[in-house]
Order: sequence, then C-alpha cells, then structure tokens
Amino acid sequence: MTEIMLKVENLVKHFGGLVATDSLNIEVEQGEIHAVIGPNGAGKTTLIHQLSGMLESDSGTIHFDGQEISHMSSANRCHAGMVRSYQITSIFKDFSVLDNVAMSIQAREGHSFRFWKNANKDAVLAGKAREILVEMGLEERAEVLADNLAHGEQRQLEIAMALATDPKMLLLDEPMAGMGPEESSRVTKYLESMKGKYTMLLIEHDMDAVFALADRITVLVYGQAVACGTPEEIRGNEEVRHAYLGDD
Amino acid sequence: EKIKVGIVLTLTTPASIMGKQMKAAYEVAYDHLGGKMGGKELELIFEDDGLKPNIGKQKTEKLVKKDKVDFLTGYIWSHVLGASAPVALKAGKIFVSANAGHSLYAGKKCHKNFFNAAWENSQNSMAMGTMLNQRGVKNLYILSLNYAAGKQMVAGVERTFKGNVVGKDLVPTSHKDWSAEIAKVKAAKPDGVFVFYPGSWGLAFFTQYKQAGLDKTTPLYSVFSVDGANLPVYQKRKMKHMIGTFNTMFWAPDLDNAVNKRFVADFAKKYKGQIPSHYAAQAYDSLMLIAAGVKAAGGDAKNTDAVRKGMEEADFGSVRGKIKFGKNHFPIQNFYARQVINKNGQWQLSVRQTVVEDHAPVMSNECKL
Amino acid sequence: MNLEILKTPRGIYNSLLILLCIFMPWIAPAIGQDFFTDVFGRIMIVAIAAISLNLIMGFGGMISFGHAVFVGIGGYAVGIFASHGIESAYIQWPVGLLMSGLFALIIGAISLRTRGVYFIMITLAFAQMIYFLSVSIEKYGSDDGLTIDARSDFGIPFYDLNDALTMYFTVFVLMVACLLITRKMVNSRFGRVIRAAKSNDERMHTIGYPTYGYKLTAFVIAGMMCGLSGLLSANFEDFVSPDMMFWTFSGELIFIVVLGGMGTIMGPLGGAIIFLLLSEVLSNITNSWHLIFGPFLILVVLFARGGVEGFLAKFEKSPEAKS
Amino acid sequence: MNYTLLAEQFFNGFQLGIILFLVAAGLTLIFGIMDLVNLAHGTLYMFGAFFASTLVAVTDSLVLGMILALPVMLAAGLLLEFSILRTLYERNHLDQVLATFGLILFFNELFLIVWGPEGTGINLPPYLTGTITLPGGITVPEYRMVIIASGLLVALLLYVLVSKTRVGMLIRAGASNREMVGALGINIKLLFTLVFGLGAVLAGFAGMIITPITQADSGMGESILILAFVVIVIGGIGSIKGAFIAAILTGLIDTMGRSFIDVALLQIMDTVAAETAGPAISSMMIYILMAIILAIKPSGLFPPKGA
Amino acid sequence: MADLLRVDNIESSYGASQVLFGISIEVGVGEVVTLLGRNGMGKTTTVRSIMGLMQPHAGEIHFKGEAIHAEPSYKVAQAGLGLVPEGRQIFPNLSVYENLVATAANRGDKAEPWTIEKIFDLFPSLAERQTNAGNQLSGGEQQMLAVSRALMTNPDLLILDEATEGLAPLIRDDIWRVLGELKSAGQSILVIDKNVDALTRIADRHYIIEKGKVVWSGDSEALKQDEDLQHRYLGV
Ligand SMILES: Nc1ncnc2c1ncn2[C@@H]1O[C@H](COP(=O)(O)OP(=O)(O)OP(=O)(O)O)[C@@H](O)[C@H]1O
Ligand SMILES: Nc1ncnc2c1ncn2[C@@H]1O[C@H](COP(=O)(O)OP(=O)(O)OP(=O)(O)O)[C@@H](O)[C@H]1O
Ligand SMILES: [Mg+2]
Ligand SMILES: [Mg+2]
Repeated sequence: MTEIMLKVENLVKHFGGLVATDSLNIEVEQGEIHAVIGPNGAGKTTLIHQLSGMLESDSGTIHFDGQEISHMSSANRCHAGMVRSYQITSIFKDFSVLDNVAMSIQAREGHSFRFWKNANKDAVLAGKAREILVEMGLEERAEVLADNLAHGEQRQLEIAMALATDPKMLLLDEPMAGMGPEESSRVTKYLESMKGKYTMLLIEHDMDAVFALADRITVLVYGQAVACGTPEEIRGNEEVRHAYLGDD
Repeated sequence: EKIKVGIVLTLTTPASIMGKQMKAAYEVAYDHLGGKMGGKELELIFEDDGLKPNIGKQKTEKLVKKDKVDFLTGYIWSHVLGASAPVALKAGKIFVSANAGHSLYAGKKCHKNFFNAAWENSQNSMAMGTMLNQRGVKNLYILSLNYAAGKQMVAGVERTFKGNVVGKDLVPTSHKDWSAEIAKVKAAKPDGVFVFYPGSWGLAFFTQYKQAGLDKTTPLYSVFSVDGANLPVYQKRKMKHMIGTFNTMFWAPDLDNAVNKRFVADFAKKYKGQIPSHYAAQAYDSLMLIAAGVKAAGGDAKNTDAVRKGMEEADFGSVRGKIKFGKNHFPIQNFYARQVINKNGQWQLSVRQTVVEDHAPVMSNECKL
Repeated sequence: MNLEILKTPRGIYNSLLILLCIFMPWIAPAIGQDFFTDVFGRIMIVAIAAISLNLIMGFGGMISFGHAVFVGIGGYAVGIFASHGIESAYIQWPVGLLMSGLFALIIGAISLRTRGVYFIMITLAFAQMIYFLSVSIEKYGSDDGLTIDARSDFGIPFYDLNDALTMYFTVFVLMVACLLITRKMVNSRFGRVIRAAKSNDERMHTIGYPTYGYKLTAFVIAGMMCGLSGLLSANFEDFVSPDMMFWTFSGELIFIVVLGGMGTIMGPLGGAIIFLLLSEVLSNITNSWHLIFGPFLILVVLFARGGVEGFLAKFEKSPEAKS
Repeated sequence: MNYTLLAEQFFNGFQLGIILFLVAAGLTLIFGIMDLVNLAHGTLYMFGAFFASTLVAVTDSLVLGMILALPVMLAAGLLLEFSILRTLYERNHLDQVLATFGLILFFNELFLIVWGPEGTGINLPPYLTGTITLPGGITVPEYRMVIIASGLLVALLLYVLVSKTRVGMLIRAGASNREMVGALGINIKLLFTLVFGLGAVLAGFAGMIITPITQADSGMGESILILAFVVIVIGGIGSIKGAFIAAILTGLIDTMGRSFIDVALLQIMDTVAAETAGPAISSMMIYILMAIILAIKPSGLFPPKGA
Repeated sequence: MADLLRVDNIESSYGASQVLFGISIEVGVGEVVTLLGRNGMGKTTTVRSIMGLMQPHAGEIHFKGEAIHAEPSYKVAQAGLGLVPEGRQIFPNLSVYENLVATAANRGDKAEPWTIEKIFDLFPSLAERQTNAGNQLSGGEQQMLAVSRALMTNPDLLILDEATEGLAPLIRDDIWRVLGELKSAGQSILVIDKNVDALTRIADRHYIIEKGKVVWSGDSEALKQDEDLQHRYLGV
C-alpha cells in the first residue's frame, strides 16, 4: 500500500457569501501526479492558497507527510517539503534569472542569518541553480533580469523556482499557461520524468498535459469534488464532460 | 586690526520677524558707535540659524574659526544658544545673548564669559504674576505652548500669582486651532487669561479669542505675545480687541530716557518707520555692552579679562536707563506693565506702571562665579 | 587595492568622496576654510545615519520615516549619562547601542506588520511619540536640549575625543566600517533575503523564508548603526536636543539617501556630502538659499533617475549588478 | 461632570475633524487615488490661504475673494502638474517625495519674500463674526458652522465623483495601471492633469477656508500635511469614506484628549506628574491612535477594495 | 480586400536590445489573422508597437489609412483598436462592473454595440461576480473580464494577446465560438494563442514570427498542410 502524502479533510473557505472551498476532501499518494481540474472559478487556486498557507482556512485539516500543517506558516510548509508555483507569475523581477533560482536553493540550505560571506560568489548556490535552469531550458537566459523575460519564459522560471526548493511535493497552479506548444511539451516531459521523485498536485486547463501526466484526477466544481478517478474514468464521466471538458 | 562681532539671528522662516528687527537695531547701534569700538574699526557679521540648533552651532563655528570674530551675540532661541554657546566659550570668546533667556546659564551653568543682555525666561512672567495681583485678578486661566520656554513662562507666573489658577493648557507647537481650549476657558469663567503665544501663534490665537466672543468677557494678559515686532501686524489685520490689553516687559518705547528716545527715533528711520520692539532694544544694548567692555580694555579686544571687567561695570547708556549686572552676568532690572494703545493712528506699547524693581533671576544664587 | 574602479565615472566619484573625507583636515586649512573640517565631521556622522537607513530602505524596501529617532536615542544615552557625571564610553556606548537596538526591536516588531505607506506612517508615529516624550522631560532639558560638558572617555592614553583630529578620524573610521558592513551584508545570504523580500515578499514566504524575522533583524541592525551616529553626534556637537529626532530630520535622511542613490553602497555618503555641503555653501551666499536648493532637488529627480549614483552609472558600458 | 462642556468639546472635535477632512480630501485624490506622494500638497494649501487673503483684501469681499481664488488655484495646480509633477507619476514614491520636497523649499521661501515673515490673513465680515447658540447652551462661532457645512458638502461631492462616476472609475483605474487605461482609449495624461487640478483646488479651498481662523504664514502647510497623511492612513489609503471617518475620529480623539486628559490624569497621579504627562500625552494622542489602528489593521480602517 | 491595418517593416527595441527586425503584417476588413511563434519571439512586442504602447524606431503602421505609429496609445485605441493584453491586466481595484463600463465606448459606431447585458449573457460567471474587485477573481474570470472589457469598446479591430490563457476547455470553446460569431458579423480580429488547431479553424491567415521577423505567412489550409513548418516554428 502506498503512503498518503497529502490528506485534506473537510476543508472550507468562504469569501463573504461565496463558498470557494466547500468541505473538500482530497488524498494525494506519495509519488503520484494528482491533477485538479474544474471550471474557472471553481476554487482550484484557492485550494492551493490554503494548502500553501497563503490563506487561512475557515475550517478543516490538512495533513502533509505525516504531520498536521493546517496552521503552519507558509515558510514552514515549504521547509516541510511542500512548495507551490503561481498561476499569475510571481518572481523577483529585479534579480537575474539565476539569482531567482538561487534564492530558492539558499532557502533549502537552512537559515540565512549569515551576514558576511559573499553569496554572489557562492559556487554551491550558483552551480545548483544553473543545473535547474538547464533542466528547464533557461540556461542561456541565466544572466538576464527576470523582468526582461518574455511572458512564456517567466512561466518557466516560475516552475524552476519551485523546483529549486527541492520539495517533496509540488503544488503547480497552471504551470503550462502562457507557454507555447514546444515549451509546454518540454515541461510536460520534464514533469513526467520527475514522476515518483516528487508528489505533485497539478492544476491545469491544458487537457493534453493533464491526461498525459496525471495518475488520478479530481474534478472541482463550486468548491466541491464532484469526481475523482483515473484519467480514463474522468474522460468517460458524463457529468465532467458537461461541466468542464465540453465535447471535443 | 578690526574688532569683529559675530551675530547669529533667525533671518529666515516666519520667525525672522524678530530677527530682522534685531538686525536693524544692531545696525543702529553700529551707527551710534560711529562704526568704531575702543577706537578701532568695528565689523558686524550676521548669520542665520534657520531656527535650528545644529545650524546655529554650525554658524557659530564658522564665525569662530573662519571669520575669527572677537565676540558672539544675537541668539534668539534657548536651544540654539544651548548648542552654540559652548563652541564660543570653549574658544575663549565672550558670548552675549541678546534674547534667549536660558535659565541654566543664569544658575548652574553660568560662565565668566557668558553675558545676557535681555532677561531670564521666567522673570517676565513673574512680573506678570505680580501685576495680576496688583490688578486684583483672582481667577486665572493659563495658556501656553508646550515647550521649555513655554513651561518656564508658566512656572514664572505661578510663582508670583497669588489667586487661583482655574485652568491650564499647554498646546503643542503644531496646533493652530484652540477651539477645545477656548471652550474650557469659557466653562472655567476666569477673570483673566494669561497667554504665552509668540509670533504666528499669537496672531491665530487672538483671532480665535475674538471669534469665540471671549474678548468681551475676559481680559487678556500676555508675555512675549504682543510686542513691537508684531503689533504693526495686529494693526494691519485690524485686531482692535488687542487695544487695551496688558503685558509686562523690562522696557517700552516710551520709557523716558535720552538714549531710548534717540534709539527709537533712529530705529524708525532705519526700519520702515516702525517703533522698535524689546527685541530691538536688547540687541542695541548687547552691542553697547560689548562696546563698553572694549572701551574699558582700551580697545584691546583680545584682553578678555579687561573686556569682561568693563562689561560687568556696564558703564554705558542703555535704552533702559542704567543697567546693572548680577554675578551671573544677567541684568538686574525693573519690569513694567505695558498697555496697547492707539496713538496718532499707530498702535504702540506704553508704560503704565513699574511692577517690580531691580529684579534678578531666581536661580542667580545657584551661580558659583 | 584594485584600481579597476577608477575606470568608471562612478568609481572615480566614489574614490573622490573617500579621499575628500580623509584629507579634509588638511585641505580645509589650506583653502582658508578651517571650519570645513567640522562640516565634514558632521557630514560623516549624518552619513552613518543615512547608511543605516539605506540598509533597510534601499536594500530592504522598508521606508522608515522615523529613523532619526535612533540618532536621538544614541545621543541621549551620552547626554543623560554625562549629565549624571558618568563619562565612561564603556558604559555610554554599549547602553546607547543596546537602547537603539531595543527600541528598533519594539518599533520594528509592530511596524513590520504593515507595508508601503502604512509602514512609513507608523514609523513616523513612533518617532513622534518619542519626540514628544523627549520634549516633555524637563529634567533633561526638554526642547532646550542638553549641553554635554565632557565627551565620552575611553580611558586610553593618547586617545581623547576632545582632540579634534581624534574625534574626526574616529568618525571617519566608524563610517568606513559602516560602509564595509553594509557592503558585506547586502551581498551575504542575509542581504539577499532582505533584497528579495523587497522585490517580492509573498514569494519569499512560499519558497521558505519567514521574512518577518529577517526584516526585523535588518531593522534592528540599522537602528543600532543609527544609534552609533547619535553617540558620535552627541560627542561631536557636545549637545543633544529633541530636534535631532524630529520628523524633518528623518525626512532629510530619506532625501540624502535618495539623492545619493538608493540601494547603492556609497550613495548615502555622496548624498550627505552633496546635501549638507550645498546647504552650507548656498546659505553662505544668500539667506534665501532655498530658492536655489529646492529647484536643484527637483532637477536631480527629473534628470538623474536613481540619484547621483544612478546618473553616473549611465556612463558605464555594461550595467553591472549593484555593487 | 460639566455636560455642556462635554457636548461643546464633542462639537469642537467634530469641527476639527471636518477641517482635517478638508485638507485630507485633496490629498486622498492625489495621493490616495492617483498614488502621487505629493508633499507639496501643504504648499497648495498655503497657496489657497495666500491667494484668497490677497484677493479678499483686493475685492474687499470674503465671498468674492474666495470664489475668485478657486480658478487661480486650478491654474496654479495645472501649471505645477504640467511643468513638473506629470513626469513623477511613474516614478517611485521616494522620487516623488524628494522632488515635491524641493517644491516646498522653493515656495515657502518665495512666499516669505513676497508676503514677508508676518504672512497674511483674512478678516471675517461682520455677518460671520457672531456666535450661534445651539440647544443645550453650546455656543459656536458662526464661521465654524460655515466650515462644517462646506466640509460636509465637499465630502459628499467627492464621494459621488470618485465612487459613482465614470471619471472616478478611470482615475482609480489609471492609478493601478496607467498604460492599460491609455491602451483602452483614454487620454490618461489629460485626465490626471485635470484631477490634479481638482486636488489643488481642494487643497487651496481647505487653506483659504481655514485662514480666517488660523491666519496664513509661510510654512503653514507642513504641520497640517502630516496630520492629513495620518488621517488618510488611518482611514485606509484611497478611501474617501475612510478619510472622512478617520478625520472625524482624529478630531474627536485629539480634542477630547486636550480637554479631559489632564483631569483624568489627576485622578491617578500627583499634580506635578500630571502636568508633565498631560500635554505630552495629548500631543501624542493622534500618533498613538494611528499606531494602535495600524498595529491591529495594517491597511487602515477602510482599505479600498482590491488595493 | 481593403486593408484595415498595415504594419510595414517595423523595428522595435526595449532599451538597447532590439526585438523586432522588420515585421510586416496586414489585416483586412472582416479578416481574422493570427500571430504565431514560440515564446519570446516578439509577438507581444508587435502588438505593443501597434497599440502605441511602445514606439517602433523604424517602419510605419497605418490603420484605416492613417499613420498611427507615432501616436500615443489612447489615440490608437480611439482610432478603433481594442486590446486584450497578455497577462490580463484588469484593474484590480475596480469592481467587475466598473472594469467593464469605465472605458466603454462605441468606437466602431456599431449599430448594435456590446452592452453589459450581452457580456453577462456571454460570461454568466462575470454576472455573478459583478461587485467583486478585479483581483478577487479567479485567473480564468480575469481573462473573461479582459476580453469583455475590450469588447465593450466596440473596436474595429480586436487584438487578443494570449486569447485563452487560463481558460477552462468549455470557456475556451466559448471564446472560439464568440470569435467565430464576431467574425461572421464582420469584426476584424488579430489574435495570438498557442492553440494552433482552434486558430486554423477560425482564422483566415497566419503569420509566424521567429526572432523578430516574419518567417512565414499564409492561409489556414497552407498551415495545416505543412507539418514541418508547424514543427519547426511552433514546436507542435
Ligand atoms: N479575495 C477574494 N474575495 C472574494 N472572492 C474571491 C477572492 N478570491 C477568489 N474569489 C472567488 O473565489 C472563486 C474561486 O477562485 P479561484 O481563484 O480559486 O478559482 P480557480 O478554480 O483557480 O479558477 P481559474 O481556473 O479561473 O483560475 C472565484 O469565483 C473567485 O471569484
Ligand atoms: N520589458 C522588456 N525589456 C527587455 N526585453 C524584453 C521586455 N519584454 C520582452 N522582452 C524581450 O523581448 C523578446 C520578445 O518578447 P515578446 O514578449 O514580444 O515575446 P512573445 O513572442 O510575446 O512571447 P510569449 O509567447 O512568451 O508571450 C523576448 O526575448 C523578451 O525577453
Ligand atoms: Mg486559478
Ligand atoms: Mg507574448
């Protein structure tokens, strides 16, 4: 029996009258890629906010890797091994691409109360950061200011930064949005190759990517999980087709 | 070999209203001295402190080190003086405050080379307290600014006033709206209000005093709030309710002595036809005091001991008649009740009576000189 | 010594600033303006305060509008002890630094809950409270200030702050130390965290940094550095007064940093020299010098983005990352 | 307890709040909504005071002088925006702070030279110098009622303009993303120039309406400016409603503090201590208020949506 | 077919780095044209240059026969261009309703202009969120709002940069359907999207941009046929 990496129980979040997350239960097994799909405004990003600690939940519990993290700060959740990416790009715009990634690496190497040694010349940070950039196909842009990247490149950097924290589990919020076909297929391949190494919760509207990657899929509508199953099961689910997929 | 006198005043900001009068008075004194001291040529060097202690100190340093002045005078504010005086005193210069009545220098911190040609902060309001007793005021409301000088004014009046203080408010200097205080005054129904609101605070406060209708019911008594420098402004703004109000001071333009008459007349010629304020009078006396010292030293300004001795004698024609110095080098002098009058269409301050004679700062005996 | 820096206008300018500070005690008499040595001593003391502000504002994005309060705390530590006859530097200085640090810790801990303009205003609020407190304490002079009769005593033979040159070079050495500390720190791991938090604080949390603690640490370090400026100022001026923590001085510190070039190492020193020297020179020319100084500041903003350092950096070929 | 005094002080606090709101109103527009940190807002306030004083003196009519001063303020605001400030919108706050500080220095000095250190003022005409007695024996100077009425009017107009009209939406949109507003066909430069002009008129109006009470002198804008910033921050930057409520709150707290703190302190400490602490605490009052509010609500009382 | 938009050999740069090296494209009245190309090739830069958000330093742009390459962006928009920008850029501090009406206009003098009601029919979830501030919307809702906002200006030429980024498949289909309907109503459209299949369905012509140059242009048929082309330049 595989271990449960993430267990969400009865999670609730209200925005005023709106119930964005409605008594949600999700289990993600160790090593699986678990996709969450659903219409716009279904509460997917809200779920990631709650999981990553950006939003305080109204009620419910989150267990991750054997401990309860419902009330942990986002930084601590990251240290516990859970890291997210953003749907709307969130990077250090006035840092170089390399330094953006290096910040993540620095984070995983323990506290940063080191006041003296020059971190710019720190071979460990730069070396590891470069490795990740190579994997993401951004190595040629390493020295460019992140703000000057094209939109699609910023999306790639977004994921690189999450990966660089060396997480156990990745929460990916539409990682492929804004990427061209080539880039998104590269990222898809990359994520596939990482299967087993990371547990992933993937939110994506790119169904090609979802069906190619996901082991299991949860469908979210109005904050509730209306279906959960293998890609085949979901593809065949009439309700899901109606609410989300359309009749391609 | 010229004799140089460095003069630090506030010549910018709205507070320059006093500084400019003082500057003019120094120039009148210069003329009266014929541009000479002890037979030597005299040079006055003016600097602006911008109302800030650090700038005042900086300018003092410049006067001492660059211009190599023999004397320093001017200094309107206690905090500017506090920062600046040590520079001059360390350099062995003689320092004459022409306004700032820093009480520490009258007592504990008195210094052989420190003179004050004006007064100590609380003296004037002590005289006010006495005057209030004389005029039969029983219930007094006190209003002042919340800073050191303001508190010393309050302390002064409380020291001598014998009736009841029915209320007391010290407002921060950033405030220009007294609605709350005026309501309290009204509720307390005093038979006199004592205020210390110099400069633009006075302008605003007295305006609101009238708007609230208090001018009709409660007489105003003030120190350093109605003076020759701002009286023309009150007149220009048609603040008629100021006429008849009382304040106390060591001097008035109609004080009857020859030096004063000449000074008042020459000042008007020099400065927009204005009647001088006490600031101007002090400034005039400061330079005359220095001149007396230099004369006693036979023109040798570097002979500090001789100069100091001469200054302590204070043998010169002062606008306040004869001037006497205590061992702390603060004047021992009379204080007068003055009233605002309209004389030939020009508002001015007129002496009504002598309130106290030969008054010395209370902390004089703390001075160990 | 690396002479590379002399190849760029910025490098030359920065070297010039330092050389000017070193040699002013000899330059000043040579040009017949002895008091310029004092002016420069004062400039360097202000520069230390500006350097400390730059540390949190330029690199950490924490715009403190109450920074001068730490100058005041450092200054009053000397003043209050001296007024009780305690002149030992070994009591005055550690207490001054600790108190600045402690106040920074309290102010920072509360203020850092807010951001942006709210942060600016809450730091101002705390500074104003302490200012009004200092004005109301008559025992220590209220707004008349405290004259300090004896400078801090280090008890070391031949090292006496009453000696003008000793005082001057004490200030100089400490200022250079602050510059070096800043330089080391902003490039260290800690410094990178602060700078990244300025850039995107939320993202910092999600990649694992509880930035609050880092920012608070930086705030406390800056507070203590600024307290040092106060300790020096009290000794240099022989005088402390609430004026030194009024908001206008906090404002001036901000102007100095922006003028010199925010987020650069040498910016605050350059800013302090230009700001204070220009005030000094202009005010000696005319009393109405604000008529010239005001437009000068406007021109700097309009035509030199990033202050003087930013202006000079335009002449460099490759826009280097912040040094 | 003297209830008339209490009521009167309550009223005084309210009218102080209105005055604060008048100053904060223009600042809310320029800083809160257009996001330009304009330290020279106090300078515009001073403009209003001096221009109106001069025009009232020239025309010998309070109403006429003040009405004439409004277009002058508009012109001054437009000129300032056009010549200097319009390049600052896209700059960071600190550049704005430095440049507008330059403006303060320049104009304070200029006004000092032109009008002299004693400044200027406005005398109220006889029909406004009386006092009104409200029920309960509260007496209020007539002119203060005028201020209150005009403050309420400005509050209402501004609220409608910003929250209910398309111009208001565009200003807010332009503040968050100038480029995009332009790309959707709005001449944002012109719009901002006009809004700045309106802000200048509001600042000037506050300055002129207060002058009969406080008189006018060079540098009068700076201390009130800080208060206006405090008000805006307490209310939540960019919210007219917030600014209004915060202004009233600040006015009340400040007035109540100045009225009753000394009495209250006497209950718990001796006279000397109370007399030292009283004025100190009442000076600090609004800063304490701001610190507490921000410590609890880091974005002010009524942070506008989406900011 | 009459030219609506003609871009002639424009070159644009960000500071010192040049991004466009002589781009020429044309959009005719009633035509739907796409810009294709991999990430970072200059599609958005082309759009920004057209919209007057940056000034090309060489070349000319004409819209309805008038030169617009030196005009500020608001004039360009007033001339009848409506933009759905990359990254949505909705106004975060305005409510959904305000986002829609603030810049609304009938630029193309349409007989039946877009109205709030029509928009809400098109995107019912926006109707439900009318009072939400812009930044209180989900990513997809923001995209819907951005499209609607541009429609509300009733432009002659609608430009969509990343038209369906972040939209759920159903909504994405809706967008394609709407664009199709708009096209049949005579609306000219310039669109950027990564969904090549859908684009070939609705668009008349395509331009492929590579490193700031147009490397290929042609109609949908030609693009569909040429798999090598798709692979080489689009990575499909
Ligand atoms: N701060 C907020 N205040 C009020 N409502 C909000 C807020 N944030 C999100 N919402 C609403 O909550 C719902 C869920 O939003 P969420 O961002 O989680 O959707 P999503 O599933 O990620 O959608 P998408 O696929 O479009 O990104 C949406 O309807 C949105 O409008
Ligand atoms: N603000 C900027 N400053 C400097 N360079 C920039 C800037 N914006 C974009 N670039 C560069 O210009 C090039 C073209 O960018 P553009 O945004 O036009 O690409 P794109 O084709 O739209 O890509 P995408 O599909 O990723 O949106 C890229 O190499 C990018 O790095
Ligand atoms: Mg989402
Ligand atoms: Mg693009």
